Amino acid sequence: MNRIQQLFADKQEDILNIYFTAGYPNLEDTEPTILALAEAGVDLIEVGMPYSDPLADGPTIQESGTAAIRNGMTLDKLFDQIASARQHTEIPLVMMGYFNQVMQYGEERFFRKVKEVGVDGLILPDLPVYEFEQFYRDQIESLGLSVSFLITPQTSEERIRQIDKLSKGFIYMVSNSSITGAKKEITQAQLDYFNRINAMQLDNPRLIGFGISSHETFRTACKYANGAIIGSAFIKALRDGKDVHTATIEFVGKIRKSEVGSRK
Amino acid sequence: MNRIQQLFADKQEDILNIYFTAGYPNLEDTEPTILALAEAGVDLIEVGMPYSDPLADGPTIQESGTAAIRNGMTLDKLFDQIASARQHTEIPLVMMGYFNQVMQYGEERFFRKVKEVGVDGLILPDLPVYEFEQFYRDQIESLGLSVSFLITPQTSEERIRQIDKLSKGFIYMVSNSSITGAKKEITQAQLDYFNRINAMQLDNPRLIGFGISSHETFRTACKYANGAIIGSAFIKALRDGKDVHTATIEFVGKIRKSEVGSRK
Amino acid sequence: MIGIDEKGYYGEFGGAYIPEMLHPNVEELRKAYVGIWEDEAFQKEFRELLRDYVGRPTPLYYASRLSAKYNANIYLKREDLCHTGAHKVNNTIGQILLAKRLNKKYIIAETGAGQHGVATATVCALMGMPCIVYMGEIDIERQAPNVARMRMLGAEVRPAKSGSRTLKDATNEAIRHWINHPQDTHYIIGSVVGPHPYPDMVARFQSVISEEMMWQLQEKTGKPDPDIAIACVGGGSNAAGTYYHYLNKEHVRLIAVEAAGHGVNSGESAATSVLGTRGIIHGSRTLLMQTPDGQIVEPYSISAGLDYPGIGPMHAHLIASGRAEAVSVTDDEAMQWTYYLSRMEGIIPALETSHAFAALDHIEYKPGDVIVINLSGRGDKDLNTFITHYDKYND
Amino acid sequence: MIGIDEKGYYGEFGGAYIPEMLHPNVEELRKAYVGIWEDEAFQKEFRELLRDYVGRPTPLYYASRLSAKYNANIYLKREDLCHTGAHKVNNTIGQILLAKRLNKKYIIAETGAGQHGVATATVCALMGMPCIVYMGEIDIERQAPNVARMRMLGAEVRPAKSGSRTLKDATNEAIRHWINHPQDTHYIIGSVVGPHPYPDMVARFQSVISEEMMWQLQEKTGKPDPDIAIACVGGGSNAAGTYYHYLNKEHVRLIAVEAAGHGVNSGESAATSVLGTRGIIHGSRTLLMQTPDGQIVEPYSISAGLDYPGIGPMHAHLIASGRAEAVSVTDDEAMQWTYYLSRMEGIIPALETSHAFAALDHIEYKPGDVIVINLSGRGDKDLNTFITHYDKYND
Ligand SMILES: Cc1ncc(COP(=O)(O)O)c(C=O)c1O
Ligand SMILES: Cc1ncc(COP(=O)(O)O)c(C=O)c1O
Repeated sequence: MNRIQQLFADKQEDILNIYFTAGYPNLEDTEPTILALAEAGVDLIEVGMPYSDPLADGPTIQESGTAAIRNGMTLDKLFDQIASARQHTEIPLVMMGYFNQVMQYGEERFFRKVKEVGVDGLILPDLPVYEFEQFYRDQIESLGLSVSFLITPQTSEERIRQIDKLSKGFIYMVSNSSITGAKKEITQAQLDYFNRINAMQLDNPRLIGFGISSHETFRTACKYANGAIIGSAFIKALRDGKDVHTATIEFVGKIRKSEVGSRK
Repeated sequence: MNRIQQLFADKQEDILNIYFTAGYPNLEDTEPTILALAEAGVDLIEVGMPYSDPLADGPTIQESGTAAIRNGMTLDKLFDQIASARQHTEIPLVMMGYFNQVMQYGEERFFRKVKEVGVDGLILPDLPVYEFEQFYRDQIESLGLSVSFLITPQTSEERIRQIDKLSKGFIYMVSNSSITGAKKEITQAQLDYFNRINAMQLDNPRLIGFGISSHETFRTACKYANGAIIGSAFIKALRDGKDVHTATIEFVGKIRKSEVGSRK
Repeated sequence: MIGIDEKGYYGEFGGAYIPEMLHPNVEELRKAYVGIWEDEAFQKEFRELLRDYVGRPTPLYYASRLSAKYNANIYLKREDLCHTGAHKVNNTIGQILLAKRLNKKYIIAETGAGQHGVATATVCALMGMPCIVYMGEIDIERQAPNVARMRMLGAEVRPAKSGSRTLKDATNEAIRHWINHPQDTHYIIGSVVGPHPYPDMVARFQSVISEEMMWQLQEKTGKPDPDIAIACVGGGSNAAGTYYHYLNKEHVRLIAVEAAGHGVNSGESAATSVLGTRGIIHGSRTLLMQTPDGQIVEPYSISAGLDYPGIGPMHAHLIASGRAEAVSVTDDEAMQWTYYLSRMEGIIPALETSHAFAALDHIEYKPGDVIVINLSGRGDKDLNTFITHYDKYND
Repeated sequence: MIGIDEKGYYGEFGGAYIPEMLHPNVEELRKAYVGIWEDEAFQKEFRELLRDYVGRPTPLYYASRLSAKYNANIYLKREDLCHTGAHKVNNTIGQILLAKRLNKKYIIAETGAGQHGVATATVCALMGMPCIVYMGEIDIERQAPNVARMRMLGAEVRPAKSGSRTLKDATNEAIRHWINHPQDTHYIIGSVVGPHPYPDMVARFQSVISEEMMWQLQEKTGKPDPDIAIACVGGGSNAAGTYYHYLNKEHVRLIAVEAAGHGVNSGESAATSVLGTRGIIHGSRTLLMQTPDGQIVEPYSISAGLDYPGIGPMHAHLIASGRAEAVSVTDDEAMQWTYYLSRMEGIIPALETSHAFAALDHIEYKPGDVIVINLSGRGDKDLNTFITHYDKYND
């Protein structure tokens, strides 16, 4: 069992997964951010690999990625930063990025390196399920890494079942058919979708992502899934905050409210 | 015999025909210009009917026409001015204009009026020879008016003979294939053309026009024909001169030189 | 029978009222043009260039959305798809081949909207001949893209600075240039205007339009004739091409659309058939806008190609004899139609062409009538005007 | 055999690397497109619009002056004569008909040179569908006439302000828009790029180009195949159309011309086949310009339509397998050819297209070889650039 699997074995509710872009706002902020998030008591951290053309992301994440690249962020640098952070925390870590980055690094080399620096899972939104199955599944599973696939309100039941079978950690449930940061409120259509998925009794836990930005939306998401993923809202907090540590503690505090530091 | 025919009966050499645009520079300059030209001793005066679109004329004459129209010049006004000038001089007068002006006035009415105010001849450069013969010749000849046609270096011998037959005054010999005011010097090709026409032994006297602007070019023209026609150069003299009278006397003096006032 | 007689007249209109300096050139043309036109080798070369270079046949497009709105069967003759973007090139191809056969070495032209200038510069580049185009100063400003195109094609654009500084004056300057350079120079007139044989010659070159319409209509409707044929008239070349094979088919209504500018009676108009009287312009007896004293009036239209105080003698005859119906369309109506057609059919017409469409709001017709509109040119050259006026016409 | 396999790959290139949010849309397309393409009613409607609205067949024009200079038989495939002025509309006609069959209500598109944007706005007007076009801020500036045209046609042009603010970024924005509006919206991609089935679908719509070339060459040369076929490659749609029916005729040399910008090794270039490596861009595994770390490099070309860091997977395969020869052409060469072709043949090409012509100075060929160059578009959209640089290239 990797740290992600362990997490979900221990805790099925109110999972808070926070995404941030590595090397943002400053090149060396990756490790402090991981540690601050851990200290603030999030359950899971998604480390974004900054990318020049992040198709599945909204403007906030794109801008943070552009800034990080400009700061000098590279994959090698990122692996070093994560390895270093891993010395100080056992929080489950997921790396999120685009498949072109993996290809250029060399797929096998990339997966091994990911494992080596202490990362537990991967989200590669543009890796086709078919290719994963055909070419990468064996290696990834033999390394004990969890890959999370996305599902959306439009994903067919058949495909959701297939994804559930392939996933070995959690399923990333896109809250609506919109890219990150795009919508504010949770609608009846989304609730219906959450209920529909719940009724499917999937093997993997589900985290709801896209559009979660506040205590309220987080709470709603937790009612319908095992927890939620926050990205853009946190990036904005980092961008506008005094420093990484303060901004992180404050942000997580606002999301959790009563639960502040509950796992600390 | 009208005054033009009488002129050529009396004098076969050094004929100076000066063109000016009626109503230019000022509306009431028509009569003073005629009288000054007569006083200066020119042989023949060509009164230009200002026209909006004088195709066969160069920029100097066009500009003078535009100015004259702006001054308020009309055909009726022009006929009055000529009638008034005719009280004071017996110099042969030719009206030059475009056929559209004649059409709008009414062809018959126009020809009768021309005769009535004491004009002796007409130059209508865009009236086709064919139409003249077919529709207007009888009336014009019965009024005793001379119509002058143009010939150019490109006009065929056959056509020159036809024009010679139709002309009852003088033939307007375009010096080269260029519109008025365009060229400065007389070339060998032009001299050949002049000689060729001389050799044809035409019935009508010939005046050379287009590009005659100085004593020298006038003298050359007089060597090869019965005389010459000056237009643009005189218009410029009027434009730049102190007043009509002074400018006219000075201009004609320069053209004639030794002959100044010879006929006075 | 409507047609030109051997003296070059359509009824009382036409002829060749030119100064003697042009006589040899015009005579040479007059004697040669029919023979050249009827020559097989000429026809082959002309037809091949029309097909392979110009892109003919141009489609006859059934405008279904427009037809539904107007309860008629409206077909658009797509001259906008010709190389260079208007019908003008049909004529310049014909004339350049003719000029070569007459051993001419230099080409001059006048232009209003710039389409004829571009079409002339184009065929001159194609044949490697030097080209000078006269264009009114005002038109140089309002049709800047076409000025740029002529320059790209190697032509010299000379501004006409006299009079209204538009098409009429450019034509004057071109004629003067020809008078000054009668040898080796051919003057490619851009419309069915000028002294005989130009109106007939240009009409023949443009007659390919109705020639195609006949078989295209036959294919699409089962009959070669429309009920109504509509074209805008500047000088009248696209209209002449549209009417040509229908001139003596009285059951085909011919609609000639003129530019009314700010309104026929506004004093700023180019509606020649209403405001014009018999007279002579550019060597031809026709209808033109003039003062009682015979001075040619400076016309006005927002559209450079219709901003002309005369019409070709064929059209003067068609209108005077009642064979064609004249319709006057204001700047405003034409602009509205530009935006409307762009949105309705995905075709941005030239400003000249927009006038033709506006006739739909003026004429009477029976439901289901087959109406052909000559889409004489595309609007690329007018984009600045369209964008400048955009907010006024779109809210 | 060169062709696409059932997974959407040309050799190792192609596929559909898309986020799950797009999966249903792309799947729907993938399942439907071949059936629709092969449907008789679709073919009828598609072909009729190509003929009557677009103006097909476009001519195959024998460029005699150019042929003499280059001692070859050079034919130009006149896609510049298509309605809207480039080959792009072949594809948008196909896709709009497909979108209607899929019951889509909204259309989005990306555009570089603006030609695809105009072609999309045009078919949307034709069908009465709302249309949003994404366009890089830099391209909005350098292709202003096309921005004006899209506006005239009723489309909304949305500036892409990220990255290099050119075609790549406009494509990103369009894909994002689609992710945000997956239902009822069809994304009309403008080239043979994007996730499967786009490259194959667009290639089929453009294949009408080589389909016509075959019978046109047969008529003119007695053989359906040229020795050499040349096209510029931005994404590669006009090239795909030019090559399509010759892909498996090894005796036909295929030349793919890319933009070298200031020079292949200047750091300001878009010569993907030289500078590119295997990777993923816009959902497709292909060759692209990227850093060793997999960041996509911002390309550069004076020509907005070639200013793209990738090429379609078909072309990646053709070049990697040696089936096609890649040629890189600088801004300078392309500009020179623009003026040259304008003067030599009376055709002002689009800046993209000028690149294709410059290949004549790079490739070897036998005297008398039959060479077809795809004249993919006309230069009206680039007149500002041409005039600004005029003095530099003309003295
Ligand atoms: C597109 C277009 N239509 C019509 C005209 C008017 O000319 P004509 O009446 O000779 O067809 C012009 C003139 O430039 C034009 O460019
Ligand atoms: C005229 C023209 N040619 C070529 C291209 C390049 O696109 P593609 O490579 O898809 O043909 C463009 C793109 O806008 C274009 O406008």
